Amino acid sequence: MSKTGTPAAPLLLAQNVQKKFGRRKVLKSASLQLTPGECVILTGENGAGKSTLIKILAGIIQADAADTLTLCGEPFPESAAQRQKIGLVSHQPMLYNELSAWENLRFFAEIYAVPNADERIRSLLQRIGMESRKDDPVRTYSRGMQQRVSICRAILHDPELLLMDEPFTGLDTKSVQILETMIREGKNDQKAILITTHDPMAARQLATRFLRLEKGQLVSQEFEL
Amino acid sequence: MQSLFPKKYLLLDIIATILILCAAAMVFLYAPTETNMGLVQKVFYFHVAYAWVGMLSFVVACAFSIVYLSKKDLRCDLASEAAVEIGLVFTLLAVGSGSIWARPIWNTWWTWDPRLTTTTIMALVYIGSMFLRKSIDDPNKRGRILSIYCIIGCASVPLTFFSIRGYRSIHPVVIGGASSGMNMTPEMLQTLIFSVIAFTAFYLALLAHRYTYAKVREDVEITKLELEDMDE
Amino acid sequence: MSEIPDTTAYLIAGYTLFVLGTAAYIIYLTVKWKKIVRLKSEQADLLKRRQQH
Amino acid sequence: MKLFLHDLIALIKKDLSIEKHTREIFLVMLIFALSILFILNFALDTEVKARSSGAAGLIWVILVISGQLSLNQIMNLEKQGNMLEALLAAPISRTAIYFSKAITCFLGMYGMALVIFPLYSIFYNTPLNSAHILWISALGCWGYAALGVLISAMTIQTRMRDILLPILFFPVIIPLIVAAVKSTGAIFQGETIGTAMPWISQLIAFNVIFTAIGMISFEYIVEE
Repeated sequence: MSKTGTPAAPLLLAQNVQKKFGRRKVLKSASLQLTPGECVILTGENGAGKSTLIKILAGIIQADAADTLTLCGEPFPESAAQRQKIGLVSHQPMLYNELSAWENLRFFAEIYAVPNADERIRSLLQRIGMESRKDDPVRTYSRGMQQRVSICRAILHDPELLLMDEPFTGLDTKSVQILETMIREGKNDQKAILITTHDPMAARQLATRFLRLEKGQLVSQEFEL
Repeated sequence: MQSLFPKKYLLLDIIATILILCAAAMVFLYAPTETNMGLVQKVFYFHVAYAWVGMLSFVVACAFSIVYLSKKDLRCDLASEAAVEIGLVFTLLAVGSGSIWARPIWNTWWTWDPRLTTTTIMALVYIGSMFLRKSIDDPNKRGRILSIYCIIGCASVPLTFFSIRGYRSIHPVVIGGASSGMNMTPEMLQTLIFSVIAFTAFYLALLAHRYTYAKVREDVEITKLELEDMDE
Repeated sequence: MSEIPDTTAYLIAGYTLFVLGTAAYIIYLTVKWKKIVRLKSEQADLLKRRQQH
Repeated sequence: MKLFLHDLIALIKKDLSIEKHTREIFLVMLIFALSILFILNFALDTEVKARSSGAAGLIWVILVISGQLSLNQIMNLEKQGNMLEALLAAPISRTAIYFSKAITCFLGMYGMALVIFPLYSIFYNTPLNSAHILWISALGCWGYAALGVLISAMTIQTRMRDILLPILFFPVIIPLIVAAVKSTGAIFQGETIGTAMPWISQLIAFNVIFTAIGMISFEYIVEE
């Protein structure tokens, strides 16, 4: 967490987050700070607790204990309104298989209260080249297509914090390009992005900082770029 | 710790055994034989004691569940697990002895009497919760889900009793009160109360042992994980 | 005085049920207790040997 | 409060549109109920089926057993794509999720009840003879759905999944079923609301209790 004098107030501040998963203390004391416009790559072996950390930051699960856990200054996961500012992409597409891309995005637009949702969805679908398939059920899509729609779902409500849990797994090249352009755009509009992956090579050129999760602690990692 | 039983609770065990032996002595020697039921009436004392412990254990399990939900202390979940298991054993024995006692008096093995039906439904809830406990691995989730199911059971069983009480009832027996047409002489009442106390002590001893067993089993699981970590 | 019905058979049945039921549960508990104590001591040895390396 | 309602409606619309696409829950439940109706027809002599109290009991048995299918299915929708986490990550309250599931299940159950009640009276010409049946069966279905969704949220996270639901659910739903059967039976016998009131008040009380327990504890069950 090298503080190279970044003037902007930290969007997300997490200190000494602890979480026991089953009987194993997955997160011993994870501390993390994200400022707008930053793209942090978090690596670590499978089962090191990357997904658990992402779920805690997304408000899905509660940490056992944490000194501070604030989003835009306010204390975090309790209030539902806070989750409005977070977009989540997980290696599972998190879409309803029986519904079509359009219906899925319509549903999420409604619960995230996205203004003039229809144009927003149409423009996003065009950008990921899914305009033609928008009314087929998601289960008929390929993995890459599902992940693209899932990315749209995550940025639909223009979140300030974008959490991505191993988004690159199983993607075709076109989807990888789309994902990278989305990340680049996110960085430009001053979003904070946290990407977890077990393959540190992925999206290296996008990253501003690298972290590694070892023995339940976050260690900053300098890569020779 | 090779002992047959954890030393800590030896005193409790001894007291419980003594009390039970006295209770048995009272039942067979002190309490008079009931006139119109004959000797089988003596089953009544232990039957009520077992049924009482079954119900008490259900309430104890529910109490531990509430404490677990508020304090998230895994030990309460283990205690609740112990209480449920012991409660089930006592309830089944109570129902069994109840039907044996009922056989000569109403010459049916089973009566749809509200109290008996509710106790059996309580046993079903016990068994259900034990199945639930076995099929969840993560201790935190298991504790949370089991506590809630235990509280639901604790709410539902008395409701069952009220809803079926208006339904059909042969013997309006209230726990410890006058039994169906059986006049309770003072000696009988004393024997009854004494055996209820004796079995409550026995229950506490069993609960302590079963809880210790659950605690040691949990420690074994945790050290298993530590050993795994050391291998890396 | 009406003759007291002879229901001793049921009395014996009732109390054997109590004794056998409770005894069975206690035995069940001791067996499980012994198993877990043995497992724990095996683990303790494993732990000690592991720490010596 | 408007936001809660807004989320609730969105969630219910989603569940119903999934149901519209797959037509799974409702049709399967209905056919299952009809087959039980026929089995019971051969299993029991006509005298029991025709008598009004027998009729009420049989109808509720059919509803209870076939309702269990919809309980499993409703939570399964979320479990497939790990959608429960998507809903937990959304800015909606967990109670909204609970109520949406309970209402969807209630709609399925009530729809089935609206089919089974008249069908039963046609088959065994037992008189329905009062519109009170509509709201009494609605109460019964709501209590069933409110507690059922809660138990289903528990069992969906276990290894044994569908098998565990009946073992856990039926013992605790007994008070509600007794009250429902008694109230419906009283109405079938043509008694006025006044005389059936003790049972109906019990039915209402159970509804309130189970819904309250559901609202409070759903959050604990679904969060990791």
